[in-house]
Amino acid sequence: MTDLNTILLQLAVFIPLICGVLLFLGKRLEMNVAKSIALSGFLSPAVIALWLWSEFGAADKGAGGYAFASSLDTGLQDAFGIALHLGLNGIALPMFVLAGIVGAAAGLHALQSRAERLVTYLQLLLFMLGGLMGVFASVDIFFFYFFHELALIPTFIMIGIWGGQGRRVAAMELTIYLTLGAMLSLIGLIALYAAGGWAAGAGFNLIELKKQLVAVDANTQAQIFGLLLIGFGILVSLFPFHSWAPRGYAAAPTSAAMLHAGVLKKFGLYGLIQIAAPLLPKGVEAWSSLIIWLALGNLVLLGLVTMAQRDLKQLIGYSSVMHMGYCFLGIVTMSVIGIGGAVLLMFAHGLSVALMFMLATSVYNRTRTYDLTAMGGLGKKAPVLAAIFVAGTMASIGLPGFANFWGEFTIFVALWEQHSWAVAPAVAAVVISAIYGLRAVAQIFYGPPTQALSAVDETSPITDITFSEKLPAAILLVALLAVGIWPKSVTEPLNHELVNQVVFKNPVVEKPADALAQTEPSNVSDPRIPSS
Amino acid sequence: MELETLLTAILLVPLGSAAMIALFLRRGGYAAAAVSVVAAAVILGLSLTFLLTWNGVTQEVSTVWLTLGSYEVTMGFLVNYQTATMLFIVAFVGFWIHVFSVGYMNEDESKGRFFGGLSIFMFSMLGIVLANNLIMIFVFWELVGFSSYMLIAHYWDKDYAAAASKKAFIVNRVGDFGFILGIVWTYWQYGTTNLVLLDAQLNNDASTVLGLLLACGFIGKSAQFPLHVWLTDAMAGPTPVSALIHAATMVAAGVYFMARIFFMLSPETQEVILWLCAAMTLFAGLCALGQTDIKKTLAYSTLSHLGFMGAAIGLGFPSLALLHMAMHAFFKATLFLCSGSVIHACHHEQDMFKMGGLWRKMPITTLTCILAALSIMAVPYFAGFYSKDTILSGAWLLAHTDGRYYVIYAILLLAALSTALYTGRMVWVVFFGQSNSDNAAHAKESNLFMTVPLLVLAAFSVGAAWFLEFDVSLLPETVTVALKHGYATITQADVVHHSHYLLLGLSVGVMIVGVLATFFFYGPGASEDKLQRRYGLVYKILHKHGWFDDVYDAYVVKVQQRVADFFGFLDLILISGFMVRGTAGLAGLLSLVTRSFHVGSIHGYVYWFLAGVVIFGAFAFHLI
Amino acid sequence: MNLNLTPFKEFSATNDWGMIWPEIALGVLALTLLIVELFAPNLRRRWLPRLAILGQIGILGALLIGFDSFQTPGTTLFSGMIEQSGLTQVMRIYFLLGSILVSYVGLVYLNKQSLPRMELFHVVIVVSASMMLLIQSAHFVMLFVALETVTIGFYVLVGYNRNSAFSLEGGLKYLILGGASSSILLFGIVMLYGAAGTPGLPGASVDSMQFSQLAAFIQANPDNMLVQVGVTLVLCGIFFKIGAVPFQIWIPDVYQGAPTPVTSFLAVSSKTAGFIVLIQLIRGPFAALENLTFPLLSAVAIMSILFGNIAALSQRNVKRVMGLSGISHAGYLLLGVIALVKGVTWAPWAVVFYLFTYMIGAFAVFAVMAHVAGEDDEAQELDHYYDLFRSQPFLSAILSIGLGSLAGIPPLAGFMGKLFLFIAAFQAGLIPHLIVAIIGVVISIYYYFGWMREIYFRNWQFPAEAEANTSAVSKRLAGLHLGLTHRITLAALAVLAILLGVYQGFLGLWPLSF
Amino acid sequence: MSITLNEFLFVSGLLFTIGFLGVLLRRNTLIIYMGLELMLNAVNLALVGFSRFNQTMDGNIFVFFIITVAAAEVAVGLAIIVALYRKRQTVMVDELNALSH
Repeated sequence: MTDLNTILLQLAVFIPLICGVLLFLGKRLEMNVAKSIALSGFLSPAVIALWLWSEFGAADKGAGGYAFASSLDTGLQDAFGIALHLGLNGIALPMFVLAGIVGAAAGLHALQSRAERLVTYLQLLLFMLGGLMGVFASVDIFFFYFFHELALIPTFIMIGIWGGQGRRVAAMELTIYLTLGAMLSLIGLIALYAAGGWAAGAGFNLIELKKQLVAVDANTQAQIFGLLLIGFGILVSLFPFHSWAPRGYAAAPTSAAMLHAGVLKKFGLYGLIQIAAPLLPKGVEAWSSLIIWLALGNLVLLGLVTMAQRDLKQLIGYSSVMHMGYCFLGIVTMSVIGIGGAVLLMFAHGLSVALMFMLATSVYNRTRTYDLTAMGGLGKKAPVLAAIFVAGTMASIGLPGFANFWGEFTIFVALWEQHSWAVAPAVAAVVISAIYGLRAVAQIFYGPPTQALSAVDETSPITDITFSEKLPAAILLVALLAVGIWPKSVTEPLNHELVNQVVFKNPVVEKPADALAQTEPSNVSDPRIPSS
Repeated sequence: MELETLLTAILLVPLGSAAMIALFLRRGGYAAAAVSVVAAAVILGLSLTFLLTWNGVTQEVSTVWLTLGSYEVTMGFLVNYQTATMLFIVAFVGFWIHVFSVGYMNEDESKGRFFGGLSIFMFSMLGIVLANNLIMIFVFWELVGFSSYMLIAHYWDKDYAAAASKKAFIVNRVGDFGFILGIVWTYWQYGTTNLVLLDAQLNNDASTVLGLLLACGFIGKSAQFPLHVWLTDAMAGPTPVSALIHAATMVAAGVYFMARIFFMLSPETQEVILWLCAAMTLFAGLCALGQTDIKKTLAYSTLSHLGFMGAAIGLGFPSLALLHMAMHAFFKATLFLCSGSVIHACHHEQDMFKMGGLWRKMPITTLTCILAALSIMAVPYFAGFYSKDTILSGAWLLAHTDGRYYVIYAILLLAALSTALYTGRMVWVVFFGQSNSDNAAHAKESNLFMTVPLLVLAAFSVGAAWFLEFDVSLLPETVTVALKHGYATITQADVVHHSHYLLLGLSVGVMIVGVLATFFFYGPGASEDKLQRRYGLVYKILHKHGWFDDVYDAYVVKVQQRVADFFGFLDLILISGFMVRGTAGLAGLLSLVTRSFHVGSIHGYVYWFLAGVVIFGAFAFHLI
Repeated sequence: MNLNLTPFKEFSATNDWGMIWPEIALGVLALTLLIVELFAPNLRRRWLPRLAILGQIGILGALLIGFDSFQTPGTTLFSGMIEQSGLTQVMRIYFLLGSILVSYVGLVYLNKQSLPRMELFHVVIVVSASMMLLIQSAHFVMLFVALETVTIGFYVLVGYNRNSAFSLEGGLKYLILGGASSSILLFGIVMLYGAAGTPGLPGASVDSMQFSQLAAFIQANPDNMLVQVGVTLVLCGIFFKIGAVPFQIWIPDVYQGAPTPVTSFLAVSSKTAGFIVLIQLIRGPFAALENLTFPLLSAVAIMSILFGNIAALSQRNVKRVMGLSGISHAGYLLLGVIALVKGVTWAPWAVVFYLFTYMIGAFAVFAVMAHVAGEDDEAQELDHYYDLFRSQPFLSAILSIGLGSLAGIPPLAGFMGKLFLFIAAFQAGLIPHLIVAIIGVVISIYYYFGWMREIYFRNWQFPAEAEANTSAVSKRLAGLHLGLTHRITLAALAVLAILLGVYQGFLGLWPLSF
Repeated sequence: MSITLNEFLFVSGLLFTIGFLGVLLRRNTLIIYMGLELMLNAVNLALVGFSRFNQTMDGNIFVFFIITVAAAEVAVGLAIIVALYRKRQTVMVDELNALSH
């Protein structure tokens, strides 16, 4: 079975790209043919990802705990030790699945959208998706970077052509800013290669590098990690490098925003967790205090900034930026708990933020505005949309039952061990997010319908959420709930992988022996009998 | 049936019904109602089977839910007398309120949302009741918050409902802030969040701060000072919701939680809780006099009685708190449902002074309401008497070891007086005298769906506590033993025993005073609030209950939002403006400079060559 | 009387004409073209350009067939005038490919012009041939002559469009500045010659302009003042060729003035020739002068990267943009050379790879430019590219790929080029240089993508308004129809750009050091 | 007195500088062009000098190459200048700045 799965993994990366290339036949194709090609391109990765998820437990893990491993020489194997080396480990698996699910949702949404030059739109989206699948499937840190850039560029064009207002500036800012981050992280990766890969011949292969880089001294580690931190930090919109995100997302077309904010943005965190943290533990130590402060900046300062937003998309954009702070806090702990929580939250956040961006568009299509102060009373017209929106909001503010909660809570637990002081502000952010989330819900859906809304309703009667919107929303919601109710599904492979990585601390708190017997008295009687 | 499966079934039935309604019966109307009610009935049945078969031994079952390294989250059930009591209350009261809702919501077009919400609420509440560790409690705690958010916002096209729901959720979140910290700390302090293991580990060495952090959850959920602002607004929801959530069960969850983790509360923690809650009993009790809205009055009375329970916790009698919670659940539910029946009959007229003389038109409601009123006023042999008076006696009892508790006793006594005052006021004004509006004039008795629950619950608010003194009890000894024990601890204590009549006299005295005072002051079927007319200032203070809401709103609008806007401004100016655009602008400026170098004349260019040759030559000559 | 021929025999012993057959073949081809045009003028319009291109392709094919793998051992020919190595073999292919592509662009260009056709191809071929000789030369005389042939050829080419004042002015500027630079270079050569020939000094040789001899001499006495100055001046001359600060200042004007094919020729082949010569010198005679060359090259590299990118930001003329960005590319390439100075032996490989990717990317852009430019070759403002995506999706796709490759975006070839250069630079420990390079790359994104922005992003405006605003250029572009040959050629460039980016297998046999 | 290498070099350096300054300062393109030629000839002089004092011939031979190349350069250069004069009716460099910025 493993052989088949290995091939399936490769297919999951290549099918979208191939479908994208096929669409170059563009004008010659029937619209329906093109659409069905695109559809298969969007759905197959998701299906394969879910299948591999189910298979993962049984699959035999090769070197470095990677299953379904395969290697493909692109001609640089001998010279630089670069090869298209695909595989999934416990950390990569959830992100891979995430990419698949969000990709399917975004694709379905795009297929139903009435964008001009739809084929090109789908094409770019497919390239983006292929890149994303590749990012999380590649073991070779060069291709890890390569696929990220491959996914990044379509965003620029998509924002530019199909974007909303302010797209020209936003697209430029986003691309330049992200290129800066990417270049920095590229230099960081080269530094890793130079430190362990070149001399020792590990090349860019992550597994080999893990073996080689143990020797590197703390100082070098700190320098390299610094590069990677800032580089990846920019990509994850770590405070204060966040300003590209809200404006970019506000301008981006829905599907692009879903994929970018949902998945592509996690690239940086994934890089830190999968590459930087295991390879450079001393580096993490050296930078930990700074990371904590910046992450708190994300959570508290940007949380307040989010509260100040009047524009729905800006609000969602800022909130997605804000929640990244939790992941950084998780990484800082360098413990199995924290990293696990971070990955869990990345998975959940990816789903929820994609959902929110999609719903924001659905709201816009009905209210014809993103200005929260101009909205109100949509709930009467579109109850189901309202319900889904509330669900999405609750997910993103960490209501138990949705996956986000487990991520956030686990991170709090992990953070307490060494940096107890930081937990309080981090938890305060939970309150903040509740405030702006519920306010947005109330402003959009509750209260009596505003004149503006009624006016729109007269010109074009406002309908409730349509099937084309409902389907992707349902996919994302189901995923959120499933993991929220049964978090084991993600944490089991994750835990297995993390525990095997020695660099991650596994703090043991002495558990009291089971003491059921003695509990009788104190539970039945009240302790304070006065001694009169 | 085997314990684990039974409890799991109890927990999952409401979830199932909620899911079913959400998926298929959104427009389901009565079908949805039926599903939800049937679910409630099943819960009640299963709970009773469990209670009747339970052998009284504390039992625990748990399963691992999430593992990361050494850190495990487990989900499980812990069954002891508290669980049993609470389970009965929730299942029983819950069921009857479901039934009542069917009648009350008969004109509402979005029954699906409402009954789905009720089921979700039952699910979350039962989760709290059964949970065996803090994390699981927190999970369902949040869900309770969410379902109350949903139900308060039932009339979501009304601004006040929207605001109230938002407020309720956020204020609870503020409480959870401490709660989360408490849980995390507990985990690292004791290596587990499992109640049983914790109990085994702690022997009276609980940390005060930790206790206070956990108590934040209670303060938020049970609406104690300073987080009580949400409860009165929460009356924006339909009356059955108010009855179920904001009187009988949800707010009681806080008390239940405190009783559950009582062993984690150090004496200092209890002291804090005691004074907070004691103050709340009196304060809220008086504020109730400042309300003309019948539901608001009851809401404040709830606050006041939650204060009583909290005081019991603070005094160190968790089982007593539990007892009062149970009794309060019965009579407060009755009162709320009565108000609901009245409001429903008066076409959603909520102002007491526009009602009056309803006893002729709605006898059953009147009767039940009066019974519940007697019970809440703690008339001897009524349910309220056993719980509430015993709390007073408890304060008295402790006062003998420490004088400060006389103050507490006094406060509680005055609170009891206030109870008599606002209850009396309500009964006189609403049910007796002449009707003061056509709505009231044309009111008629509600249908069976509403009256039957009223009768049942009224019966319980009369006799629910008899098992403490006499040998009549629905539930087997195994369930009630602890309550009895707790009750006995106070009443048998000789200090109390000696001054038995004194105490009795005092409390009955204030009650009678209260009732008569209201009769003569307001008079039956008054059409306006005399207090308001005569002592406007006092009334205003009570009405605004000390301007807490205004302070809250002022904070939200003036402080919080302005701080947010300020940071938003900084973000715009400093980071996106100065940092990012500034850099870009600099590059552009340099670009213009370089552009000006290309003058176009050959001479201009040859100078570059000269410069290049000279500089490099100089470098070669080691001049630079 | 019998005169003794033995010295001549010895002298010509190493004259292996077969080893430079490609250059000879090109020369022959060039002459053939002239003759054919002379005697069959009626062919000229359609067939001669094709003949030129096909002839070159034929030579390229022959070259590839007879292509012994890259590690040809360094063989010295013509008594030390020429030295062939793996590097020169590869670069032959490069220049041949370059001249073919230039001829293609010329084809496109001339179709719209009323200009003599044949001379362009003639000169281009000759110049390419002499470039091949230039990079093979192992003797300063050879180097100078080949260099001047190239330069003079370029004088002609830049001023080729004699109907246009711009072209002529560009020609004049290139003429004067080129002349100045070559005399500077020459002066440097003379100094080296003089120094290395001084009988008294250790390692002095009679044949002191021969690279190996010179290398030996400089090895013997590296801090001879004359040598230092001479080397500096020679480097200055080469900086002019590769267009590095401070000898870059002529570039925008000349590029703008020159006809599009010539611009591309300047931008690609001429620059490359300069770099290969630089590498030959750095590896050969100047090896011992790290103390001098390292700081010199570093300063030049850093300045070039910053100047080129920053200056390109505010340009609206696409040729100027290409020229200025070319300066920055020279800067990146210099990183590779510096790495070589620092002893990273495989750095030349990285440089060559980058040059190849640069050629592909640049020609993709220039070819599209030639198509867009129009009759008078005037449509060169960014505004003329507004909304190209709607009128010419194919061209805009090619252009985007070209620009992306130049900007160094995966999966395009340019990215791999930058990657290898950066790895080499990192191994040489050039961290400051790398930081500057990153800044440069980030800035460059602005103008490369700014160009794409013109192509793709449409300012929203009312349909009527839009109708009014469509310029004559875009109207013409909407009508422009591309023949199959054009499509194939352009597509080939694009495919090559992608292929080289994702799969370097067919380069696998390149040893990391030639 | 005997002429040493330094004299040769001094004179050639002087010529080179004059030529460069001519390029730098004169406005007339033709004069500038003469300056260029002067620079080349300065180089020639230096070559001859070196060749003489180094007792090697290739300096002298190089001179011939340079002269040839210079001739070719002049041919092309003058052609361009003439064509430019036809177009612009001027050969003054400071008027020849149509291409700038």
